[in-house]
Amino acid sequence: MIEILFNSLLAGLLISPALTLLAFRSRIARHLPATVQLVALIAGASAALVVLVSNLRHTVDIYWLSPFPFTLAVDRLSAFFLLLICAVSVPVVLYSTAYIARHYSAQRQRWFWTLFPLFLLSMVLVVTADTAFAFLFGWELMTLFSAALVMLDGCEGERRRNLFIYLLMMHAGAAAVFGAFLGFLPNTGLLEFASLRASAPFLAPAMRTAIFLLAFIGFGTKAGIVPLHLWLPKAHPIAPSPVSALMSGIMLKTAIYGFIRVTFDLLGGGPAWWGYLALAAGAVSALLGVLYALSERDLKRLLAYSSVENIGIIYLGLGAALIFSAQQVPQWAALALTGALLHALNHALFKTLLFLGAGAISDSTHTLDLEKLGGLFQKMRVTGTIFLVACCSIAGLPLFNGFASEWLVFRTFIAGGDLPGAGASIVLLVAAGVLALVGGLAASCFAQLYSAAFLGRPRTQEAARAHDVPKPMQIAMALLAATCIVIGVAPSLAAGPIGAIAQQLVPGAVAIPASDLLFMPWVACFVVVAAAIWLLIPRISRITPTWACGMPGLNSRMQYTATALSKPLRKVFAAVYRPDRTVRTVPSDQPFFPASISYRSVRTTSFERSLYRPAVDSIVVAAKRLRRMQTGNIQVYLLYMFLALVAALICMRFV
Amino acid sequence: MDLFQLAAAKTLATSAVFLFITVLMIAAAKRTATCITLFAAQCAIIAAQIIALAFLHHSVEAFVVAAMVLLVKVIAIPSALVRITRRLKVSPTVSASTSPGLSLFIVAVLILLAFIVVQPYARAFALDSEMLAAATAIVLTGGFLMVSRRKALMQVIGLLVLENGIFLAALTTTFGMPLVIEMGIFFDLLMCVLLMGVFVFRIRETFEHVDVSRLRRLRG
Amino acid sequence: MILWLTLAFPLAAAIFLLAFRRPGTASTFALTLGAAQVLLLAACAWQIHSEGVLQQGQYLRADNLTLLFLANLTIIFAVVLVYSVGYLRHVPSGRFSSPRWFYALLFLFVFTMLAAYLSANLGVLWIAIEATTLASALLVGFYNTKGAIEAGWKYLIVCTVGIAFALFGTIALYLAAVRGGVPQAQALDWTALMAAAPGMGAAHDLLKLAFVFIAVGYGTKIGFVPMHSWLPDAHAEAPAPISAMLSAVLLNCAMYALLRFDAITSHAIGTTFSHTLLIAFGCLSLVVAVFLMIVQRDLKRLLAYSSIEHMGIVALGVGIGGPLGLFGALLHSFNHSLAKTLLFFTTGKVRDTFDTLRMDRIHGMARVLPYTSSVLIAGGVAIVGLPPFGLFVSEFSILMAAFGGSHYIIATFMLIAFSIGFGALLFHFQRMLGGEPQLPRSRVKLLPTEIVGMCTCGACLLFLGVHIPGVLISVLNSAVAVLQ
Amino acid sequence: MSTTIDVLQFLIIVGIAPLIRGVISRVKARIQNRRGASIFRPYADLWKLFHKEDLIPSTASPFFRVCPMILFAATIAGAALVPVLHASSLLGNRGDIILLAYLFALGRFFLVLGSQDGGSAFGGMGAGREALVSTLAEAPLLFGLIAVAVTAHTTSIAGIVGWTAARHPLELSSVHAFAFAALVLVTIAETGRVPVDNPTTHLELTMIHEAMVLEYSGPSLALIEWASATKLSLMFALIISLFAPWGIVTGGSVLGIAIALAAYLPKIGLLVVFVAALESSMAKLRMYLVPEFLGIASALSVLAVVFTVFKR
Repeated sequence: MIEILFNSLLAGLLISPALTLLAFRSRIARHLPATVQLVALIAGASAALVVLVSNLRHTVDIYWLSPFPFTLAVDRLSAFFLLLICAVSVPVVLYSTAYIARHYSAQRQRWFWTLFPLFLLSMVLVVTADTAFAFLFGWELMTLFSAALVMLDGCEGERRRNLFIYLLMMHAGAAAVFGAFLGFLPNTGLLEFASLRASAPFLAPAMRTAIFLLAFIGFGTKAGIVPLHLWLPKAHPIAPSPVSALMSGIMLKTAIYGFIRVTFDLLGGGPAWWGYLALAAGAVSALLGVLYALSERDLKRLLAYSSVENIGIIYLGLGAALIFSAQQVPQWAALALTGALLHALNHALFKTLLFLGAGAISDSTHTLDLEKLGGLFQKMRVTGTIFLVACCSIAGLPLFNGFASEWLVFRTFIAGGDLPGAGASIVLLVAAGVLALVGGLAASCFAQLYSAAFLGRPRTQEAARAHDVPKPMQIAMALLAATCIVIGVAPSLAAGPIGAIAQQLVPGAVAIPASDLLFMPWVACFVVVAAAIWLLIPRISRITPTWACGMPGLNSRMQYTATALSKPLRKVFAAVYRPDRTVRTVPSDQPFFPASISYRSVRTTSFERSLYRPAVDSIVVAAKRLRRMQTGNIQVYLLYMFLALVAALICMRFV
Repeated sequence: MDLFQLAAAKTLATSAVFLFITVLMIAAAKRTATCITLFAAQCAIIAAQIIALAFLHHSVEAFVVAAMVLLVKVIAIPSALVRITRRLKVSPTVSASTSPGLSLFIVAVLILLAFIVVQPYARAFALDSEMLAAATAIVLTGGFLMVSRRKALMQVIGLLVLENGIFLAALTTTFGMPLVIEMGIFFDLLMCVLLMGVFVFRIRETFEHVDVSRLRRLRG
Repeated sequence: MILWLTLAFPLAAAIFLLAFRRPGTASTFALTLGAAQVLLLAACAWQIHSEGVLQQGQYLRADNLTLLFLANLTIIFAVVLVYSVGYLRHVPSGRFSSPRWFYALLFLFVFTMLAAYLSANLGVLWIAIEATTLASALLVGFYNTKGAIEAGWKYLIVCTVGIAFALFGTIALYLAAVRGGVPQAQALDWTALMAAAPGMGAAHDLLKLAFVFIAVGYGTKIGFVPMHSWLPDAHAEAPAPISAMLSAVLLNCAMYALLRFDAITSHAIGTTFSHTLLIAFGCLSLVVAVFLMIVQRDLKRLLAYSSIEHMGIVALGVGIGGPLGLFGALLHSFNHSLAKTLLFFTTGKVRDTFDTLRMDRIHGMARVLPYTSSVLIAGGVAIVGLPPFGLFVSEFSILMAAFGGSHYIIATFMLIAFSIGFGALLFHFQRMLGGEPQLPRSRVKLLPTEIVGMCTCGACLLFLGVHIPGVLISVLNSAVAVLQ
Repeated sequence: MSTTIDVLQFLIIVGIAPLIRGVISRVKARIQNRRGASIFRPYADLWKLFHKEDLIPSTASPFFRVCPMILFAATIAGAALVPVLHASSLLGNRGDIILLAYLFALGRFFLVLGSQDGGSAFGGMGAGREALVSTLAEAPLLFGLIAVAVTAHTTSIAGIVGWTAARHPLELSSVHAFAFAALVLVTIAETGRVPVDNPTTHLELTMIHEAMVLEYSGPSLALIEWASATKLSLMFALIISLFAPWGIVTGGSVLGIAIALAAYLPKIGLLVVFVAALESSMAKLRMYLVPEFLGIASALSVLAVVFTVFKR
């Protein structure tokens, strides 16, 4: 049963590129690839569900084909992420059927439908890989295919630079991941996860540390933890919306999967400082991510920064889990892990939804600049409502799914107060404060986003002419929104099975007290009933012009913009932003009677300025020096040869 | 026969000195033609050495090798080089980057270095240390010529000198390699010189000079 | 007999081809002869594979290691020959620069490399390798431009000096063998040397000396830093198919020679010394090459430095040693030649269209030359060692060997260098591919011959990335066994 | 019986909310030597507003009218979490201290959205400022609650109340003192009282909450006003039950309930007088001094949390 389902997932994703190339010319068969993908994804999701429920392990071995051991296995952890990938991709594929056809030429559509299933397949490979080779194979392919999909929108100028940064950072990150997996080798020599796991207890402590750090850096780069997040706000916004949705919603989660797989499963946990490191990374990412998001006016870049924030929250949970398991408190470790995994699921749901929503906005208004939107709710009722659900979810409001996972993470932090060590307690409790601040900021950020885009008056002609998107796109988004609400109202539906995974990963963990979440339905009923009562009371209402202090001619330029809305908060956190401001007055010799004043505020993040630039510059400087050695004079070349010979002869004495 | 043997032994004993002299003179030479002559002389000394060895060891192969040295290195290559110099119609000097005095000094130092370097090997393998040093010194001088002489032809000569040194080393240490190999090496050498001649002409045609240090279009 | 035939055939073909002045006829005959040569090589390879070792006379011998490199030579030669037919249409003729000379020299070049592969004698090997320089120097200078002549000259001088060092090393080894009791007639026969090597340990210092000279000498030809200086010049100035031959076959040929010597030295005095030297050269080549790749301006020079990088990787694989390291190194040299050939093939089209290879003057290539660009991208992805191409597998196994042997520092070095090299290639490629094109979309379609050449390489790379056929694995394993 | 008390205490919080407002303004009037309006005036106001028509700005979406309902619902759901008469509550459960803070966030989120829908500058002005205050208040609020929760080893408000009620007043440590101070400051900020906000002002330079609700009228405004009154009442109830719960019933007798109610009202009275006195004696802070005000609250709450670790 699982076998058939899982194999049909693989087969479906493998043949649909071929189908695209073959069948795309015909009008009827054009939808065949998407259909095949949908069927395959549903099959994959069901396979994952079956594994999650039954806890049967399913393996597919294709060593006969590949040069190194290549096994795919679905255990509970893999199944969870497989479910995440398949289930979230279903609406994305559905959405794409309408979206891609509306936006791209036939050739680009073919390109999309060829690469898209391959991208999905690479992610499936990553989460189901059971050998280091298979994992790394999938890992590199994932980067490659995502980059190829990003190029769908063309790659000129700034976009090209962003793509370059993306690929470069991913490659460097992959190098660290390579190191993490191959670091096991001296002890085992085999690549299967089972033997890596078995060899882990015999690793030298230094090696364990090295593996952990490499995994932390490698997966952290993919996940986008600060300061390795540089690529994230650059790469996500330039992709077509369905692709950004997948990249932000799912691809980042594969990094979480990798980190959990290596740290919890293969290494089997470690000293408490691993947890502190993850916790610190999570806290910094969450805080800086949301602060940067708050100051963005480009919708997709804002969402990308918010991904940094949410990844930060997941890392907070993972860090707490590591600390608890190092302190021998397995049940809380399991709860923290449950929180992290649940947040991964939730983030996948609402972030995908938000990016699809952003796609819908750009579809109807052709812009993603928050300063150019406004009043869209009037024109796009369905999308507007769905987008509201997504905003509420990501803001972590009760009754929506974001709350459930943040709530779990909070609970574990508070439980940290009972730990024996004062240090651990304080750190965890402070992390709770950080999470609270982040929650507050995220709520503000998304309230601001939603009101700037959907409420008030349209700020431009484009926004005024907006219209709702086609049905398939609406249905796709509605599916995701419904899932967000279901998990928000009844979190134990998701938290229960996830708890079982966490229990497997943390040795010694007993029953998870996540059943506390059962009271959420009551709260939901209470709130809904309390709000709905007022609908029954008859009211007289009248439409009047907005109050303008008695003056006529209120127009859209008098509204607060997204930038203006966040100004008070940005002023308080000015130290984080440090923008480069330039004010230009024309003509410059008459500062008080200008013809025009232009104001520009560019924000280069301090990481870019003080971490990445110097590193890249020093490499380039070294390269230029080396280049100067290559003088072009053959006599100098001959001299180098003689010197090399002499050096080798001298060294000969010592080796 | 004894007289021959004696002459042979005498040749072997003294040839190293002559080789050092040629080396020093090449370093000091100002004209390309002188260098070619000195190279031929060097090869002739080596040929004499081989003949001497052939007498000592009664080896027919060695006579063949000696004949080839005479044919290829003493006659064919130098005359080809001379012809090339004439046809190139460029200034006859070597255009050295170092003055003759300095060159002489450097080569002297190299000879000293060669003596020091070969001592342990000579002792370990019971070899004629003077000869070995001569070979090494010739190799080093060849290298020095290639690095310090800017004229394309001088690089060819430097290379030939260097190769001579290696050949001499082979001769001293192992009494030569198998004949087939030696013949192959000679053939290669001849071809190499011919090809370099072709290239020297092309450089002359294309750049209108033969100064290799000015060939610096390709760098970085 | 087949070895003699295989070896003699290209020589005869070279001479035969010189008789045809008309380009069309020369091409036709070259293709025909090339096909015959490939068939002959295939037959030869088959026989080697079935018999294990093939010895003919005192000087010719082939075993599984030879087979691997022969296979490499055959594939690359075949695609290069096919590609050349289309490529040579535009070449202005001059002395030595007409199609007949091109083909004749190409066959001669192949002859010399075949001689190197098939020789049983280290002396003959030396002669053959020196001859490769001579045969290819004229090809490097084929265009007769200032750059081509300069490159040809540098190539000739630097490689000849290097090879002279190798001769010195060979002599030293010969001395050690003779002193170690090997009869003079066999003291350069490398099977005899392998057998006698354990007894040569007494001449410890001499063997080390020999290996230093060999490594520097053949290393010059392989392109190890700091003896690499000829390589970018020659690769950049040679015609595209010749660059491919140089990078994909010649470097491997020199590497083959070094492998033979390394095996003997390792047998005699243990692996420590020779492998340390190889690792040192490998690391140096890797690091310097990736750094220099960042600041290149010419596409072919960039590719040439990438060849240096990959030869460094191969050297590291050999230096790390062990079955896995050697396996990876051999596989890597094979894969690298395919990928590099693919990339060099694209440069022909680029130069045709843009009239330059200066990367800062090429913009919008993706729009001007969509198909060539996709080949360039595929080749780029392959050459940086990303799946699903073969280099991923070979780099993976070298890395595995490095980690498995606890060579953490080397492994770290490699990983960092890979990232920098990736960045450098990506940086240049994206600048070339993107941007506003100054030219309209090229109406010139890819020629069938070019398509065949590129597709063969690409398909092989892809295939090797996903699956290594059993035959190849067994050949690789026996090649590794030969060296161990 | 227990559920009845739960419902009763919920109704008390929501029901006396306008009364608390009325009393505060009465006390303030007295302090300022005025007679002041009746303490039941807020009920009359609500009654009046519920019977007026709802004016909807022409730019607003249907969403405009939903927002006050959700704000109100979220706020009273918060009220259902706080014990007044006994150590239990209607919706109480483990972890509800977090739920409480997030329910406030839910209400605020929708209020902010509603305020923007009118398309005037006032809504945005208020929303931006409200975002500043509430975001910075969120951490001290949760920190204060967490400090008490960690001391009591439980994360449910009712549990904390039970734990505290079982202890002698003098047993309470510095943790409670710091947490109390922090929560009072947070209450002032969250409910928009002087010195953070002035509920009676309509000056655009200073107003926060009033700017947000400027477009609302009639029943919608009534809901918003009631919700904000409930929030104040809720916070008072929370402070009382966390730091001075003594007097609550343990059994279920009617007499006990009466006693508990009798104990509750003076405590509320005290807080009311305190707030009134504070509002009369202080001027409103400049907008950018508000973060400093909340900074003090944060510092106090962090101290409270740190002390929980060292006090055990």
